[in-house]
Amino acid sequence: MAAPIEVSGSDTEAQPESVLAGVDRKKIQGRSLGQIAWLRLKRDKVALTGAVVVLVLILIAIVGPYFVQDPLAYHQNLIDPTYNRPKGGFWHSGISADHPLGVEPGTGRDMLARIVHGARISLLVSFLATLMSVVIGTIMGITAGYFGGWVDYVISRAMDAFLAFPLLLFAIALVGVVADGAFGLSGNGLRVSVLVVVIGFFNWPYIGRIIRGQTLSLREREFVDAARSMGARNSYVLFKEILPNLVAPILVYSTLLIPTNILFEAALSFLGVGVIPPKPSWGGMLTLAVPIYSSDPMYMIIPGMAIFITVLAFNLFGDGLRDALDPRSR
Amino acid sequence: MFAYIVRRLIGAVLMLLLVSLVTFGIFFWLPKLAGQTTDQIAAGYVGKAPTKEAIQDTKERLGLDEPVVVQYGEYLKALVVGKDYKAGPVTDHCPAPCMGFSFRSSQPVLETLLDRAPATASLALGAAVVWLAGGISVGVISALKRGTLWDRAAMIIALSGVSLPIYFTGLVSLALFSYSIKIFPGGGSYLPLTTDPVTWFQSLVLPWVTLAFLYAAMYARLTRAGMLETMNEDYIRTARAKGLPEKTVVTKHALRATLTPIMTVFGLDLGLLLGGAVLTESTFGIPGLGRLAIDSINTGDLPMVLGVTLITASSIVVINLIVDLLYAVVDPRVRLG
Amino acid sequence: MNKMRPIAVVAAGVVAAAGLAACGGGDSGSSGSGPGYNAGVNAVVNKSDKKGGTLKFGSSDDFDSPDPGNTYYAFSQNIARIYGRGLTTFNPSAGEESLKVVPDLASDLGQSSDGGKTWTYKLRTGVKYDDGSTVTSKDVKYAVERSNYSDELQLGPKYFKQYLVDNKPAYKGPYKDKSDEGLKSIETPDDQTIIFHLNTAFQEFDYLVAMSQTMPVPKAKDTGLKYESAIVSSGPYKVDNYTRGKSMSLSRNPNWNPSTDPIRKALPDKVEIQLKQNADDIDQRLIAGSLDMDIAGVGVQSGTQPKVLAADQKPYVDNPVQGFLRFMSLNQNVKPLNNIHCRIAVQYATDKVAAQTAYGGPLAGGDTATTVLPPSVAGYTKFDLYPQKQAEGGGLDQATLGKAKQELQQCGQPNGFSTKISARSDRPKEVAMAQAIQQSLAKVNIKTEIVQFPAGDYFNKYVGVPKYVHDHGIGMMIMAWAADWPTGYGFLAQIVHGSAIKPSGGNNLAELNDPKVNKGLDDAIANPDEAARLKAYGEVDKLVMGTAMEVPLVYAKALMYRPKRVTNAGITYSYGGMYDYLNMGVE
Amino acid sequence: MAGTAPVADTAGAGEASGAFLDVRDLKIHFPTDDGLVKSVDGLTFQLERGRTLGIVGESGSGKSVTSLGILGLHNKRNSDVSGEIWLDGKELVGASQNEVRRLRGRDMAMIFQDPLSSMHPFYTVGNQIIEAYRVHNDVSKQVARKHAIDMLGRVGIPKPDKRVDDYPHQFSGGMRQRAMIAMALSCDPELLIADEPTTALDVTVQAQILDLIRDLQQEFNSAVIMITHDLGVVAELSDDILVMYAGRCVEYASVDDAFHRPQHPYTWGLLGSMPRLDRERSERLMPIQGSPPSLINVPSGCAFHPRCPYAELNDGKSETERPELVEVEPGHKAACHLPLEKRREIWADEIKPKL
Repeated sequence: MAAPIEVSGSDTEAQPESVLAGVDRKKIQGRSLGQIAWLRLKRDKVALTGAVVVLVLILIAIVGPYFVQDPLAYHQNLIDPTYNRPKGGFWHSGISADHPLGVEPGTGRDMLARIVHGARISLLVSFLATLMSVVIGTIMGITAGYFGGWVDYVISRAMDAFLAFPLLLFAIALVGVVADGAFGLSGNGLRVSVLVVVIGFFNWPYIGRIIRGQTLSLREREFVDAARSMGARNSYVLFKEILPNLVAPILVYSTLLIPTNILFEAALSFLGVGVIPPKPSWGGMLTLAVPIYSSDPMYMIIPGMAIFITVLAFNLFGDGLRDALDPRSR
Repeated sequence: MFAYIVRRLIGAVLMLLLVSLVTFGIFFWLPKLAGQTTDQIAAGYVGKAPTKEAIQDTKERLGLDEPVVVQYGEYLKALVVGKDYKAGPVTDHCPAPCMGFSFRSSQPVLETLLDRAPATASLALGAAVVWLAGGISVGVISALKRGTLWDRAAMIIALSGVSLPIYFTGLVSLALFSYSIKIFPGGGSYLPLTTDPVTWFQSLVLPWVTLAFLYAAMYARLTRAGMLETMNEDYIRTARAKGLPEKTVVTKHALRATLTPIMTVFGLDLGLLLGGAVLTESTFGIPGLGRLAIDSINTGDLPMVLGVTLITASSIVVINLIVDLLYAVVDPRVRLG
Repeated sequence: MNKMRPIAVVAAGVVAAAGLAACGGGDSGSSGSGPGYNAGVNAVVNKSDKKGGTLKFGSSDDFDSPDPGNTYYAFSQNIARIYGRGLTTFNPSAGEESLKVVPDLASDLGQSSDGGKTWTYKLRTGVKYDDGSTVTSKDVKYAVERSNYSDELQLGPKYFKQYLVDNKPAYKGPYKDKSDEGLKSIETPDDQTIIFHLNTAFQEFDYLVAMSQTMPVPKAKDTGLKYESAIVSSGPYKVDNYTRGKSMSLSRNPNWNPSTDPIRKALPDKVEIQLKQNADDIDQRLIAGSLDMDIAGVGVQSGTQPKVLAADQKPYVDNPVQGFLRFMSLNQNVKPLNNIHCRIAVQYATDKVAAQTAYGGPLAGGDTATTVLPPSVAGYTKFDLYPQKQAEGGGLDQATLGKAKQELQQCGQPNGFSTKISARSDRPKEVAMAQAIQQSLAKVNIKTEIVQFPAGDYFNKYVGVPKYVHDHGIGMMIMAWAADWPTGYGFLAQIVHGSAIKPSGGNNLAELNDPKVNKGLDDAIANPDEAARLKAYGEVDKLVMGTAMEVPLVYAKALMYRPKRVTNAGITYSYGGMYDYLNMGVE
Repeated sequence: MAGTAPVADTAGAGEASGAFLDVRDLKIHFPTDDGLVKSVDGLTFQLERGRTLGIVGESGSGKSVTSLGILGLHNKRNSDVSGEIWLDGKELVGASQNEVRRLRGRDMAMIFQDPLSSMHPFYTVGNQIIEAYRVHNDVSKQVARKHAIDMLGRVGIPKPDKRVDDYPHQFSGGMRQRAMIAMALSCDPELLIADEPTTALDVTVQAQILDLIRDLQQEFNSAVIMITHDLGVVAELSDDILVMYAGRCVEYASVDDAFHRPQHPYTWGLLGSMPRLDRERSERLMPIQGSPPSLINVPSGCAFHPRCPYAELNDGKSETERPELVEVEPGHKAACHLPLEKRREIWADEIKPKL
């Protein structure tokens, strides 16, 4: 139920030739979009920094857990029993050579290990959820945009309806409803699946809308007309003509959806429906930090900054990627 | 115009039906799908002595023994004609539109929602003012000063803004401004505007700013991108070619075209927020719809959850309609129909 | 009652020390002696008769219901006494004295006859509701009927239903059974007399009628589930407004007559309760003096702990035992815990200090426990059947672990075994405790998996359902228990008596059904001699520990803050170690 | 052919010449990530009142950039504009933004290619004309409105008093272009630049618009620059033709000379790729081979040499030396290494017969 006429669909409308457009067209000659994007990206220091951080984070998530301590092991000898917070360290964080990021109040679990393991969960859930959103969104978007008519109407209305749902509430409710063993899964396996499904399923309309718009404009392009006039079947046009042209927007919006999903996962964990403790998660750590942040502020700051840095890195990289692939948006 | 509004309202009702159906399905049907029996579900609501009779009574009282479809039908019926509710010696009538009674407190849902709505509205509308003012002005200046240090700094701050979890920003701001430097009252100090305007304002400053920071960051980016695009439009070139001063070009020609699509986004955002800002309300202890929703989910108070969901969806739908009507006013190309 | 000595001595010692340290602390005029750390544990602090002012209460939670007939929460029972008067109530005082039952609406404690099966109470004359009408014994009867027999009011305890003789056919409650007679086992021969007929001899009936369920409700004003927003007051305050999730405000009941009420001082003019407040903020406001009391009574947040233990705040802090036992039940029907040796192995191998630290340490968590009865319950006897020793640098010492291994050997599980530990998912400290136990048990090769369930459904759907426990092989279940009334029977009956095993919602998680235990409890409650009763509770406790089915972990404690301007602040053990709100006032 | 001359030999640098519009060595460069884009690289021409100059060339040859350069519409932040532009004795390149702005719309106006995208969709046509008028004339809204209706009438819009309140999207394509012209002419500009004014229009409408421009020009006695890639339009309307290639002028001539005695192989190419009705249908068009050059790496020597079929006739000079624009006949200039005789020969023998 958005605007009756999509006057705002800037991505879908052909742009009037700008002063530079003619020049751009010439420059592009002889190089593929990928090459140009790479050239542009290489010059974008900020985006590159983001990319490097993202790579490092992915590396940490994959191999990090093999290099850190057991994130569940208690070190209660490091806890001051009277105040129930770590002994010593900067701001009572318990930071020491053995525990570079300090230890958790009450249990003395190593924070570095928990952050590293938390990264794995965070990235795993957000990547899988993004993948799911992208797959559903692309299929729905292409279908709606390409076939038009009532198919488009139904899918578009479905997307509107999805956008009218209070997602966070639904996610919490869903996770709560299937709390204990269902569909042949249990514990964290179930929880991670539910998180992925919930986050992925509720986010597809964002991608779907973009893909639909792109498909709409591609459908009217000459090369598609050409293919169709030569008798190409729908499937051929969809997979050989349209899909390849959607790779760039899909790539860009996936990259930008990942940080959104990281925040979503963290919010769910914060509200107590993320992965089940003791499995470490960043949002879960922030929940535990709420009652104690005034006496042990580092316990709040560390997971908060972990979320922040990760999301920022993905956003910087995604922004850079978009700028590189879509010169207009600069 | 009138026909359009009627058609949109019918569409809205259908949409709300869909939303209620899905919500109902998730809460009443999914648990059964996941293998819970009606007795097990009812056991969650009987209190401390879950005897057989008590469970049976609970099932009957809450209508859980009916098939889900019948329960949904009852729910819709109550919305249209109201509902009687046995509260013991007295029978409570809940007039249409009746959204049922809480499974936990037996309060009429609508009454509770209306009681909570002002807090959420105070939060959402106040924050909206802050973020629109902040986000749009930063976005416009950034677009006009594209590539300058200001632009880069503003955009990095904006990107940071959207990268920070709001509960984290909220906690940090509470720690800084409420507990360390005691400028603002802490969380949970909210009082209704009608009770105590001063406290109302003071208690909402931090939540407004925190919430607005996130959105302002988003809107600054949106505005900047839109502005850059608009400034490349032919009609901007025409405006310049006419010899209009740059200020007129920006404010009269560019800004209006930039803000029109942002209005749609704003409608969606505000609509969602009016249904409850879950994280902000939780962090700052504001007794709004978002907290009600979380509390209700945690206690399995299904009618209440259903109520909040419908209120949120309604506010999105209604605000969208308003935005679309406004859109037609702002953009003459849009014809309602 | 002399069994209370150990805690009293410790507390007194601390009081003396704190008193010295707190010499410069804020002394308030009326009481004449300055407060100090733990001063409120054994004595009412800041005694005063000064009337006026507004008492500001706050809570991070809400009432389950403020309807006296539909509540189970301790703070709710505690606070209901300012707007309602039950037949008896707990003595508004501190420490040991707070365990006494005193007559309230009744002019004296109950007169028992028929060997403790019939209890008669006489109401005071001239007690009026806030609407000016007179309180009669019929209203008390009606209150008990509605709270225990109706389908609608399900939140409160159902002891009366359990112990009163039922009609034939079974009484359906006043909402369905419209007969004038109602429940036949409660007689009201005149407006001042009420007689209860029990199905068994029950010598602690005075404790039962101290529950808010005997606060009178006039039948004509009862609105069932809606009564919580239209409560008729019989106490010194009337409820002007209660909004669920937000607030409750009370003001003086003009029809309350102090001459009918020897125990209430009714000091403040108004009482305001803000509900569902941010827990952290409550603490900040307590310290700042803008809030007078956190009525949930579970102590300050761990983040506030260092602040309130600082020298300038410590004199305003009490650290009482809360009457809670946190423990782990070992289900005797889950293999291999059906073998007592395996259970004893767990008793030895469970590192209680680790559990204590995980729960918040000795101040906010509690003292390590060796008995089922906590020290604040009448009948507590100190003993330790499975003594543990800590190794230097933490963890159990080799001797203790050796004993555990030995028991495993005898159990036929020399290489340890595997089972599950349950905890409530929305109680992170309980989960942390489960992990601490998991790690300590792992040292003797008892491998455990932690399973978590939401607190709201813990007993009704999961660990309180024996079938579920057996089917899922949950051998160890962490829970906490506090007495519904502060005697050994009130504490033990629901968790160790065989009759407490229920198909759902039971609290006897171990499924302990030992004839000796059952008989010990049954005999004790029928015994009119209080001293003998109390002694028997200690014996039952030893029997229970002998079965090794319950692993006591900590006697819960909390750091309670009593702001400077609050008068008559004393810890009552009868409501779980929180302050008694009955006579609280402000300077 | 007096009145327009391609070379600024009448006045020294920094001095006003007698010409109404005098563009001298105009360079418009855009620094980009990939290098410096030399969109216009040393363009010189003059134009008098009442006359029309047609600028032709392929896309990207610098036509539009030149016109926007004259109007001062290039953003100083992403472009380097150098050289001189004299309009009625005032130099524009070095003038302040504000001065140039004051001239825009009043002394010089522009008609854009796509009238739909060039008009603001949210404001009525009347509003936009009123705005253009009022920014330069201190008059009340009513007066400006009357003027707008008047202008709309003059450009041939029926019922102008009604249509004045219509939005651009309510106009047909031709109407919109008329409205655009009305807007451009609302302040009686002395210089009118029309950037492909008919490209987006139907052929029948095209002719009407061209007629309109010509009529109005006569009425207002304006100088007109007609930018197009359509030689037909130029033939129709212009007095002189300036052929641009890679940001430079390669040939400058009167319409007659340009069509009948062109001197530059590129002009030949353009003529060859123009479809003509008077030609036999069996003959094929003769498009120019290759594609327009990169403006970042402009080919060395003659920028046209990679595409020029006669480049090898110059002993390698084409690749190394840039040919200067030389007056070959009075009022006719060309920049080509080919000897004049050879050019005339090729034109007469090879090109002309095929056209």
